[in-house]
Amino acid sequence: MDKMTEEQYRAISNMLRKRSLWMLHYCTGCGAMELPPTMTSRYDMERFGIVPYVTPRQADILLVTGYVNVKTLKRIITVYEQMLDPKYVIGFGSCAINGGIYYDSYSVINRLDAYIPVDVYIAGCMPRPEAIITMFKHLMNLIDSGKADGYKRYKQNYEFYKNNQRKVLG
Amino acid sequence: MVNIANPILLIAIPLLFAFLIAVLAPWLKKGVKYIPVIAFGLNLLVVFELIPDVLDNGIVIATTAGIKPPFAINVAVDRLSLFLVLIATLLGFLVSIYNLVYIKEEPAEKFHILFTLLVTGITWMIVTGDLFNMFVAFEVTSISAFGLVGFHRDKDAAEAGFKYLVMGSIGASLLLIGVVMLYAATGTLNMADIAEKIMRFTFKQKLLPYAFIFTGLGIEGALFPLNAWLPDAHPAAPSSVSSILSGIMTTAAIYGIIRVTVTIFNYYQVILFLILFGLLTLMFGETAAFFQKDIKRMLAYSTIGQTGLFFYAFSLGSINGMQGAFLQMMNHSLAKATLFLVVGGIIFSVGSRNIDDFAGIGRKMKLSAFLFAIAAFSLMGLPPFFGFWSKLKIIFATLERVNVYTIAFVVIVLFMSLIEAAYFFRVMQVMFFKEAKEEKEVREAPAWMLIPAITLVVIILVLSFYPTPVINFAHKAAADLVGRSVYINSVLGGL
Amino acid sequence: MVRTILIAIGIPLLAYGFGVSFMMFKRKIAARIQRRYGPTFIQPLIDTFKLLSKQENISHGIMYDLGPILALAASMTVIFFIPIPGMKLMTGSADLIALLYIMVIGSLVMALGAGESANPNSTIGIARALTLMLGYDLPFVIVVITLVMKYHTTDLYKIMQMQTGGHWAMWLLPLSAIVGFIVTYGALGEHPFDVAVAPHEIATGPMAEYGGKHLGLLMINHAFHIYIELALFVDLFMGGASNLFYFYAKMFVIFVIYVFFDEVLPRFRVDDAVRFYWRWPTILALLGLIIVLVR
Amino acid sequence: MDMSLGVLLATPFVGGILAYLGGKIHRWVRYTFAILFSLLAFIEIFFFYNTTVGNYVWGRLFGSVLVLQINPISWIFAFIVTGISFLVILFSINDVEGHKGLDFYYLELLFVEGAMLGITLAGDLITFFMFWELMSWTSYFLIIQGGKKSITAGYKYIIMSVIGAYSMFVAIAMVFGRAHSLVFKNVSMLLSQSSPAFVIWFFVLFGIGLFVKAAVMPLHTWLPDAHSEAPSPVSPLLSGVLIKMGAYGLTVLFYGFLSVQLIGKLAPTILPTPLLLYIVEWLAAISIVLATFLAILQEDAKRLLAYSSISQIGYVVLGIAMGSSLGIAGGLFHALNHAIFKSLLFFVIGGVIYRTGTRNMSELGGLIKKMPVSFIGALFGIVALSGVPPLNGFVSKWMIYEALLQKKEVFLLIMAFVGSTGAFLYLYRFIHSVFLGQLPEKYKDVKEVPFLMQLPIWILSALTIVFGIWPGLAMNVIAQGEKFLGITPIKYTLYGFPQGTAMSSLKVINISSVLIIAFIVVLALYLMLPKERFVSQYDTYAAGQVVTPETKYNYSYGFYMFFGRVINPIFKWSADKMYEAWARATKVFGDYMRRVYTGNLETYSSYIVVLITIVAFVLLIGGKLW
Repeated sequence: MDKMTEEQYRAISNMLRKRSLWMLHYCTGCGAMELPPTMTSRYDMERFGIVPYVTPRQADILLVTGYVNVKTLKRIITVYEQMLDPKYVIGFGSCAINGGIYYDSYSVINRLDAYIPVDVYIAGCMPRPEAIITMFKHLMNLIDSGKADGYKRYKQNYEFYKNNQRKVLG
Repeated sequence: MVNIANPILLIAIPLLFAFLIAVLAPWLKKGVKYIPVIAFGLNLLVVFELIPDVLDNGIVIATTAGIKPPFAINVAVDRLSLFLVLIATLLGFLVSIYNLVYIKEEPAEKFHILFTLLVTGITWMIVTGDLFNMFVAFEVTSISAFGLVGFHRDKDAAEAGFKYLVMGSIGASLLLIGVVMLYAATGTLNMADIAEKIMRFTFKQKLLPYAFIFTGLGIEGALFPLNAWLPDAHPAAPSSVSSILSGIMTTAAIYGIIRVTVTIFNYYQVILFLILFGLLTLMFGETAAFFQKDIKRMLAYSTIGQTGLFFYAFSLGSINGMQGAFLQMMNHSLAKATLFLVVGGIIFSVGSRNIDDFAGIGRKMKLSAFLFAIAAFSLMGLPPFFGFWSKLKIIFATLERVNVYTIAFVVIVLFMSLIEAAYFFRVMQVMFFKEAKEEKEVREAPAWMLIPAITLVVIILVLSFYPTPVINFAHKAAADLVGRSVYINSVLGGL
Repeated sequence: MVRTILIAIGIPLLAYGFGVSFMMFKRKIAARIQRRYGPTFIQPLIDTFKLLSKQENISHGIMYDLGPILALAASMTVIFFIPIPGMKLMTGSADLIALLYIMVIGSLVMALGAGESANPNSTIGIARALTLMLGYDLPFVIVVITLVMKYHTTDLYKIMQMQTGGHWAMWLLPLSAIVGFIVTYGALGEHPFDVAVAPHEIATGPMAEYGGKHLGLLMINHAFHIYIELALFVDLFMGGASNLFYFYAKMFVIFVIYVFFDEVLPRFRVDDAVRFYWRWPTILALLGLIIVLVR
Repeated sequence: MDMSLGVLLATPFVGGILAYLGGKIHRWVRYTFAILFSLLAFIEIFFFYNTTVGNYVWGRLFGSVLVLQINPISWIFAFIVTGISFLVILFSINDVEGHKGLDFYYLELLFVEGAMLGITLAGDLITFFMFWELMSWTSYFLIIQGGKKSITAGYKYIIMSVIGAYSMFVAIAMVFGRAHSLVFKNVSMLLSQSSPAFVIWFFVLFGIGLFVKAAVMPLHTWLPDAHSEAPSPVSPLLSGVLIKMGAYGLTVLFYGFLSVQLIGKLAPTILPTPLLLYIVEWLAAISIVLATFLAILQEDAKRLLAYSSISQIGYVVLGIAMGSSLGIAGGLFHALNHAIFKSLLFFVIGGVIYRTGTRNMSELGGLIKKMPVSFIGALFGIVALSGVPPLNGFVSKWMIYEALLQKKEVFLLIMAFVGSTGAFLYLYRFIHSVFLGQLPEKYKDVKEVPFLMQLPIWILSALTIVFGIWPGLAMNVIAQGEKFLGITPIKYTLYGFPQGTAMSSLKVINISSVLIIAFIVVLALYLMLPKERFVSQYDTYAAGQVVTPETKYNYSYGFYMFFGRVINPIFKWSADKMYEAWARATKVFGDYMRRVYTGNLETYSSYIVVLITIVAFVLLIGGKLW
């Protein structure tokens, strides 16, 4: 009997997490410009319960918008570790996927996934608000089905991530 | 046991011993310093014999050469003069013990002669019943004081001594002119007789002799414009002498003024004018003392201030006022004498008179610092100590009639005692709460120098915690003083 | 006995319901003003429960945990001292003056908790909140005194009784009502006066380090806080209500006006807010007081 | 055994002397004597609970008899004196361990306690004044033991309190001039028959002495220096007890010598309270508001608490000067409460100074982890002082507000309330900069204060709760006191006040019980939710920046700088500058007077001649200058 309530509890909590995603207003690269239109009246992401919050303690989603160089990576890792557990990371644009146009520069990180677990990527050299909205819909489906488990992966192979980070940050 | 309760002995014994010092000096050499101690010891016995007689019948009269008073020179000791004689002989005895150790320089026997003469002069001035005798006693005291002030033979001692000599002699001559005028007018020299005869004169005729006598005695009694010599003389004199000078000599001169104003001239209208003198002396004395860096000059100015205070209390005119004056006299004499003795000891060890060099004395010379503190507290009028009762009495006496003047007087008196507390506190802060700068080896004062100070402090403490007998005694003394007819009849008729 | 238990459970739930509904309306109306749809109707509920069900929580010390707990407890106690239409609750044991002090416990304890979170943003936030409180307390006290002088009692229930049947304090003491409105505005911490929680300047002030279940408790506390401020305003100036519906309607009308101001005005600087409160509202309140005293 | 007042009064003095002598023998002999005798005094007080012992004659002076007495009002203040002094002695055993001159310190501590006990037991004005001056001197000696800066602070303290004492002395002398016996009953009889001008003179002069000691606004400038520079165990004695003597004096002056009707007769009573009392109320209200604003802007913890003492004693004086029975009860109860929580706060900051060595608030921080007991003490202290319900500050402030409302003195209520809201600001500032926030590197290994210093903190915190939840305990003594003073005592219950006394009833127990139940409910909800893990103070939001021990990531200097910009124009004119100007003026005047002694002989002899002419001239016109 308790397994059933266990099941129901997980379903409800996934539904809650899906319907109220709090976005950490933390913008690294050029992608941050895309967020104001999604927030304001034209695309209005608040319909889905997504609200920009300021401190990592309160936020659920970490938006890594744009290129990530070594100095920013140190900040991103600190912020990521300060966020509370069911947390998701979204890589914005091609720079997060493979370094984008700065792939061969000495300071840019090519694969963000090696350092912190990324749940969803959005392709495009700064995706438009429509792409962001569809990404949010996709993320909500992942949460609902329980597959968005980046934070669990970070905890399981913590050593792997730490070695990569140490390799870069020294 | 032969009855030694005769006031004349008070003068005779010390004179005899002073003469003995001069005679025995070649043989006894160092032993000479013990003679004053014996002299004043005997004097003290005589005073103790006198106390019961005076307490019983109010006044003790003794005449020389056995003939009737108007012609013979008589000696009268009533309650007030007993009060002062007791203090004088006590101080004389204790300071002579202090001198055993304190006086090291060469002309020791000259010092001891002058010292004995000084104290005898003071007792004589207090005890005498004859105006001319008062002048002679005044002369003896002044001259011996001039000598003692200049005893140290350095530059400022000589200058202070000379200044004191000039001022003192002017005073003495004024006093002589006054006495002569009175003799010419009344034909007698006996105080009681003059007091009786002077009644017939009008206010104006009594004016000039009083003015001269008042100024003459005022110079010695450190009243406002006349006391310019005191701030130089007292610091220059050796500490033991300055404790006698501050302690009892100025008080004796003020006693002279009191005796003259009240008993002889019965000048009640003038008394209110004297308040002005008292207050001015108080103000100038205390404010000047606040700015002094040298401890002995500060104590000298404080003597001026305190003399001003009890002269003001006397000139209030009421019995309570005079009672407050006598209590303050006693408090000041005892406390100031202790202060000078203790400071003498400190200067003796520290070597400098500047207050800032006294840092850390509280730790090193524990006993003298403690004695200094108790004497200073009593002088300031801290609650449990004797000074508090006398200050209480003076203020209560002032405010018997509440009008604008009396409130102004009280405000001045309290503000001045606040300043006094301030500058005594500054010294104590330096002494107790400042760390000594360099680790100079400072020994405690020698035992013989501390014993007099300790006895005086013990007396102060006894008076602080059980003041009632002294207060009642002062009250009766004030009543006798105001009732001058008692004095006159007993001297003239009583024999 | 059963009735008291019912009340003891019912009143906080009722108050929470009122408070949450106002929070919902606020987000909906604010969105509508900005010409967008705004979140679903029960978004605050979802947010609160999401926070409560966070798997991982952090804490900076015992006082950090006690902060939100005691704040919520204090808000719940205050609710029992504000009369509900039809029920006197416990106003007998604490009158208006005592109520002013009980309302302060919540913010004081919250301040202690936020202080423990070792983050300068929260300290600045609390310093600003307390200064603002000192600012709006002056006119608020004058208004309270005017009411007490008019109705000769400090018992909230009696003040409410005397205003039923149309003659509200709003019409009799218009000046004091205006000042009461402005002060409640500041006490609510709505936008122009949200100097304490300014997200742009000091990262949501005291709540900078609070996350997960602590933030959930604080959201519930915020709902109670809205209910308390509005209920107090309605009781003092609009004479409470005969039944719950009128009570809710009055509170809703007041709250909607706040939301309109909220979206339009820019935020005050802290000392300007204090100067603002000590200038016009205080003068108006003093005028109201003198009128009452003279009459 | 029949305990006479003399024995009670003598205990502290005897204890002081024995402690001094004991100290010569061995450290612990001194401590045992000090603790023993202060505890003995505290126990002896309970022999006189609710009894009124009449005139116990202990001396006779200038025709007036010196008398001791005790009544419920003086019992309250005697209880405060002995209680707090006992705790101070307990606290100072560890705190001043290393200093020099400890025997003298303990002698003075017990002498101050004795002097203050003497004031409360005094039955006539001479004894009152004698112990009053003794208190000033002995507390002066205590203050200047606190290091170099405390000497100037002590100097300023003694000058101002002596000026106050002398103004009181003049008042006493005026009365002595009229009625030769200074026992309190005769004094009140005399004052009731004498002319209004005389009574006003007496009221003002006697009042000035009391206002200096009770630090009412214009005469308060000595308090911040004296309390902050004094050694840490002495500050609680100063601000907890010493300023209450001013309050006791005011109660005796307003209701012992004069009575509300008599003061009313002095001036037209268009106002709710007699004119003289109304002025006193306004002074107290002004000192509440200004002292709170000053406290908000302070950087030094002890100065902050000192200014807060001025504003809290303002409440006490406001309460006492009100004249209505509820107001007086509120004032007296607040005096008791203030003694408790203010000493608690000073003990806490004393412990912090004992451990960290500094009291500058911007250097401290985060001590909650290292000194939990002191934090709890500080928490109880600030909650009580700010008047928040469950603790004792609330009841007395509430009584004062209700009394002000009853008498319709509206503007005073506004100032009192603003003062109490301002209290939240500086109290939060105090506890935040010392206990919360980031723990600086150099205080990493700070330990908790030793047990003997924790004991006073525990006892006083317990007392704040006891008097907070059961105000009735203190009320029955205060009601007895009011009956003694001839004022209709207030009706009270154990938990608060019934309908009649104040504008409406108060039951403190309800507030606290609801609060506790709600706390339990929320705590249960909190514990059900997922566990939380503790995080170090460096793992905090700094926009991604990694916080290390070197970065001073703390907001504590100029805590209310922005509020300062609003209220700084008020403080351009300060009483302190005025007093310094006066001091300079007297020094310059003194300098001129010194010029009289020029030093050369000719001027001196010219003085003599001048004098003779003056004397002669005056005598000519008959000697009657006035």
